[in-house]
Amino acid sequence: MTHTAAETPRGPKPQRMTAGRIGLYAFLLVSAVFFLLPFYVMLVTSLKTMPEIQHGSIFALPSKATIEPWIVAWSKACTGANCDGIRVGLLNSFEILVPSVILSIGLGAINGYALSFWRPKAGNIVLTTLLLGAFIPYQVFIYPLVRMLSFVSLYNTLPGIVIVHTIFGLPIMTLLFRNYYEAMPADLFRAGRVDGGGFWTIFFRLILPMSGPILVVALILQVTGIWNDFLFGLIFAGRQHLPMTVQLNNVVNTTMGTKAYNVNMAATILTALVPLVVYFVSGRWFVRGIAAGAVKG
Amino acid sequence: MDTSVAVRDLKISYGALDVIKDLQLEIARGEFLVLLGPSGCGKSTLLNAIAGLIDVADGEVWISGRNVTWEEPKDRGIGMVFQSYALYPQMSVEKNLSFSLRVARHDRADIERRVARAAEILQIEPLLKRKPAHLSGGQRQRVAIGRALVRDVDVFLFDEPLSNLDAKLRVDLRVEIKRLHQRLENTMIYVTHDQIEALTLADRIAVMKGGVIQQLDDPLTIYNRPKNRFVAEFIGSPSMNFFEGSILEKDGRRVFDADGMKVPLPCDLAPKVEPGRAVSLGVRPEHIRIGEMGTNSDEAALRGTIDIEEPMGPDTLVWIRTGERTLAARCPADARYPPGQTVPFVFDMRFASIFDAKSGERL
Amino acid sequence: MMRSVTKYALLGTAMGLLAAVPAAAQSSGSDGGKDKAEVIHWWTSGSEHAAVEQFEKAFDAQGGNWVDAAVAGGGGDAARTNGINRIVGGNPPDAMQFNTGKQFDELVQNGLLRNLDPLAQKYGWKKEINPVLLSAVTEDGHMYAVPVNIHSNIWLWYSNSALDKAGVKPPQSWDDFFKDADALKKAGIIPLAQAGDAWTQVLTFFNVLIGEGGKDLYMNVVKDRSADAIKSDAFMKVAQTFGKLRNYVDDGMQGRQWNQAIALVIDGKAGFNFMGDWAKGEITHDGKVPGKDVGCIPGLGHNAFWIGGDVFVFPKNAKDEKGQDLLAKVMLEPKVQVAFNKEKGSVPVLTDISTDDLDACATKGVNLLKKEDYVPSSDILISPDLTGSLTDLVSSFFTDKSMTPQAFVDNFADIMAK
Amino acid sequence: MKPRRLRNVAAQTALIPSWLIVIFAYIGTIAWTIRISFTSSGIFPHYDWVGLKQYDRLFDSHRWVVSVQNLAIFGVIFIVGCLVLGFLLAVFLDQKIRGEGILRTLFLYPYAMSFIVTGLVWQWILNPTLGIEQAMHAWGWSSFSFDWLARGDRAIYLVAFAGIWQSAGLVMAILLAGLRGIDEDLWKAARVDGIPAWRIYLSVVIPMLSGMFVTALVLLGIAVVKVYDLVVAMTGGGPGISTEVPAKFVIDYLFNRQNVALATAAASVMFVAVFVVVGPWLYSQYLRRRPGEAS
Repeated sequence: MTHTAAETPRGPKPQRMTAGRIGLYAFLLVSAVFFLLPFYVMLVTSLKTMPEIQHGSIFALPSKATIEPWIVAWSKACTGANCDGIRVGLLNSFEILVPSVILSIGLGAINGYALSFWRPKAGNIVLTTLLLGAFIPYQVFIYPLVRMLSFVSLYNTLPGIVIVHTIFGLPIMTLLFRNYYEAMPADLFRAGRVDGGGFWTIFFRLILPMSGPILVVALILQVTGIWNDFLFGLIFAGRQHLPMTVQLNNVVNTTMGTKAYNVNMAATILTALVPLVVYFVSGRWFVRGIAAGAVKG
Repeated sequence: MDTSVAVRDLKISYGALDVIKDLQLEIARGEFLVLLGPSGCGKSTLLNAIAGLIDVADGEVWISGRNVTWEEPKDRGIGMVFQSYALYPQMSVEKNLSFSLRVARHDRADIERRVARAAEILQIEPLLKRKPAHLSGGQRQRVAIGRALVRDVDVFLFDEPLSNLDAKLRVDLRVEIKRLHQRLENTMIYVTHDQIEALTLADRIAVMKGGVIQQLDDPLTIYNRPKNRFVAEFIGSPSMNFFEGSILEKDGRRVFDADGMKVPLPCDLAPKVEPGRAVSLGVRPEHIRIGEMGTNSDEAALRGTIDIEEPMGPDTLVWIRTGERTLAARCPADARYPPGQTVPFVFDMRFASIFDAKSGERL
Repeated sequence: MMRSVTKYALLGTAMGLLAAVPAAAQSSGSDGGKDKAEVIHWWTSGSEHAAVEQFEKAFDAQGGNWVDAAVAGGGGDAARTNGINRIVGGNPPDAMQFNTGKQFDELVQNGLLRNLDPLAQKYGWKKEINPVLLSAVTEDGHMYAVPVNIHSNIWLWYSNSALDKAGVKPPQSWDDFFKDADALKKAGIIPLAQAGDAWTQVLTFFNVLIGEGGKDLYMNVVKDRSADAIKSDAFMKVAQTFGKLRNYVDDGMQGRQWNQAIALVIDGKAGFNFMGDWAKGEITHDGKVPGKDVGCIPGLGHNAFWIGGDVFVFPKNAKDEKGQDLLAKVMLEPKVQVAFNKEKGSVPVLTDISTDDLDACATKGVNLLKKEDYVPSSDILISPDLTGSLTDLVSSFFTDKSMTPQAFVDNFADIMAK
Repeated sequence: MKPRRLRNVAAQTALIPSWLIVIFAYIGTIAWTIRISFTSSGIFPHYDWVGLKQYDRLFDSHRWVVSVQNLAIFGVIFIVGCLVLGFLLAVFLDQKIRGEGILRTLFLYPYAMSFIVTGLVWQWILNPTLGIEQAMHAWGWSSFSFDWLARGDRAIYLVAFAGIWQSAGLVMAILLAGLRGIDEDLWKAARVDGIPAWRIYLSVVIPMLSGMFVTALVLLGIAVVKVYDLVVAMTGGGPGISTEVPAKFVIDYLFNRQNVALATAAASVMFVAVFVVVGPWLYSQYLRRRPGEAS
């Protein structure tokens, strides 16, 4: 070959930064900037004073950082005559979140379990209808649901919004658990049956304890999904239970003279905080879950 | 020796950990070399290094007289077969076989010729249009071998190719590979943890442990004269029977003594061990004979109780308890060995091995 | 054991659901003997907020308990959505804002709103309220809403400092306007500060329609939906003028809200803005004087006043009927009317209120009212559905320079013909 | 062991809540929505019958046509953009690069944000007088102009762009999981055979990941049909009606324009469109499969 005696190939191949490798890192870097940019803009804007925002570039760092906008967004920003900030929405969001998440995951797990291990008659009709429902724009359901819920006096109540979230969370939850349980060895279930377990015993003693990973996934999906909801919160929650997203929209669209972009950005970050924390704490599960649950379609 | 593959001063590290250190290996043209060892012994790492699939920390790899240390796998003149077959799942068998040729822009007639030849050799002609998903494990592995075959390479590398197959297929394909080697006369390097595969296929076996080749020899030597305790223990099923003890001088003869079990050493062994030395005695099961009293000086007469009898077909394994120990003996199938019976037995010391207790080296 | 745990868990959830219902219902009763009134409105800008506080203060001072339910956005779309849903859903607010007009007709027809005749009788409202407004809140002879202000949408606001900088005078006609606008452009000032919301563009359109075309054309086109009027040269001229405005807005229009647009004029960063008289609230809020720092023209070309405004309806089956009564009464008290309308920049609905301390612009408006130089608002004349279709057309015309005035007129005719 | 009939009773009982939801909240509401679309309802439903009048008006409505076109534009750009970007990111992250964990986190975090937040932020960045354009001017590049958000013919592309920002990470996560599931030996075999990496991705990996791609496609498709929040927060449908989408059409007519019948007609059209596309697929996927089949 072309190697001279002086440089007999020996040991590790000399590492050269190939053009491809450089391009790869360049692409990833540009992508990272693209993905990070909005958050960066939100953060720096929320730390600037209004004059600086009006005269400077949105990308510039704050010349004198202030946390005043955060305080305003949290506890002083106004929607109409209410100037309590978006902290009210935080509590409301949690009030909606907790029961909605529990109910939808619970029902989804039971559904998945029944559909995959027990396969009751017409079970697939439930599944297919639910899945079809997942594709249908919410707008198809909203009006009749408003009427139905008001018929049973649940419209604009906490249970009302919880029911709505449960209804619309059910398709994905059912699919998630069904796929997970389908992949579980049926022998385990058969062993449970041979040992005399009934429907619920097997579920609570056998299946549920083995559902840890998928429960985490379901939790992540539902917490972020329900927290980020805007439409249902606006229509079904009622004034006393308006979630944070709706509060955010109110704050952002409420203007006293000039638009307080710094306060708006602070409020936006505050609203996005819960799902972001969930995501950063459980990012690994997040990815794994998408692979586990949704993949088999 | 007409060297086909040579590995010199090879060192491979994962981070601070050296998995292979200062390894030397020469393989002759047309030789079938088996790398044998338990999992984690470095045999696959070594194979991957020869293939160029992992970076070496130091040393050289030569194939067919070329220093290929820095070369891409595809330029090394090797073909490789994997445990998981690594077939391209969306392609038919024919496409799988021809993919590399098409990428290398061989002309159509040449591709067809090579594919046809490989298919003929491996008897997979009827399968050419099928997708891998519709093949049995054995068929898949034939296709994987075929993929290496079409490339007309000097050296075949096999990375545990039969481990995913069931027992019967494994035997069939083993024979197939041996036949293939006889027909092609290529150099083949074969990694396995299965000693039967190693013993049946190899011209030479390299037994590895901890990244070091423990013994490199032809199969019979490996079996009969293991270089150290590890090799002795690893080869053979059931494993060699071992006794820990020391050497005594008795009546002018050197005797192996383990808790009162006294075994005289054969003449050729005796001079190698001085009295008082701590050693292990290794006796393979087929060198234990039950029901005999020892008729010549190379045989030690002992007694034990029969624990379990395992008829294997051609012969029977008998587990004998003597003192604290249980040992296995391979006996003719025509006799019965009722459990509980006390029997005499002898070691055929001509085939026994003695290892130093400390170093484990053969004496 | 596991089994019983679940049973209780499920039962608990179910009980929780059941229990929550009466609790939710109870929680919103009157507290501490005060008459509670939950009020949905969309007054969320600075001046609007100051105005609505006048109601709140007066109501609370008379033993009420104002529960604010402001919903921002979309020129009231979001708030109306919310309120109508709640009324439809059987959990109505005690009071809810609408624009004067047909927005709540169907609520009346379905018997969901309280008939306010007894209160009107008791306080003599029918004699005091401006007749145009009174007829707008009356159906089959019954009063169903309380009008609280008169707003004219057809004002042109201009920045004196900006015009000075460009070296031009306030316009008397549309020709003047475009000359001024060109000069402003040259001086590097935004000629027309326009907001991005579709309703503000519709507002600009009506400014052109009434200012350029005149009251009669407006009535013929909007009220009578006369095809001849729409196909007339006069309406074509309106379309052309409106189309020409497209050349004088800046890129920042999209996403800008009405109060940001007027703020540009207040700061002298832009020359003109078409906006209702509530813009005055923003002007005074900034310490400027309407008519002095920021000039006002009620209908450029043909001066006129547009009678629109806001009303409050009082749904049936609300939680606190006494609160509703009190709130309706407070809203129409002369003192409260003056205080409220002053902040809001509008004109009181009561005819015999003194107009002495009104600003220059309001005075212009009142004079026009007295001369009966007015038109009813488009909300009074056409349904929300039709308004919606017009809005779509007007805003797409205004934001798409490739659409010709002819196409606009044709589409306009199509919509009105349905 | 209980007889099969009894076992089914337990399972069926467990499914009762879901049956109720399916019957009332899904089938019932859809039926109601379709029924109302044949009436002349305003704010409130009337149960008269006006035939296809609302549908006539719907398809005659310029805004509806624009909305449907926008949905198509948005859908194609959003889905293709997410798939391409997501795939590239996944492939590049799979090259044993440094800082993979951090990058992966970065690429996926927008998916945790709501469309409302996404829309607000991008509206702010892309706004010609506030965002990038103004920043460029401030840095001295005064001829720089990026006014797509203010242009009726371009704004919808920016909406799709913001959507890609939000969802590309999801595709990346799904495909990365798929790539990690690919047998390491396959890559080795390809290297030994001398097949270039891009060729393996194209001819082998993409077909192998087809299931993952379908999953991503389904999830993105759901997002497309439902797109509403993003448009509301980012453009409000403007400039003019140039970024209107069907979901917003429905909501606007349902609540603001007080024409429930037209709104439900639009919703019904959306339903039928989705049903025609998704129905057969779901049927083949879930209904045709016999219950006895191995799990």
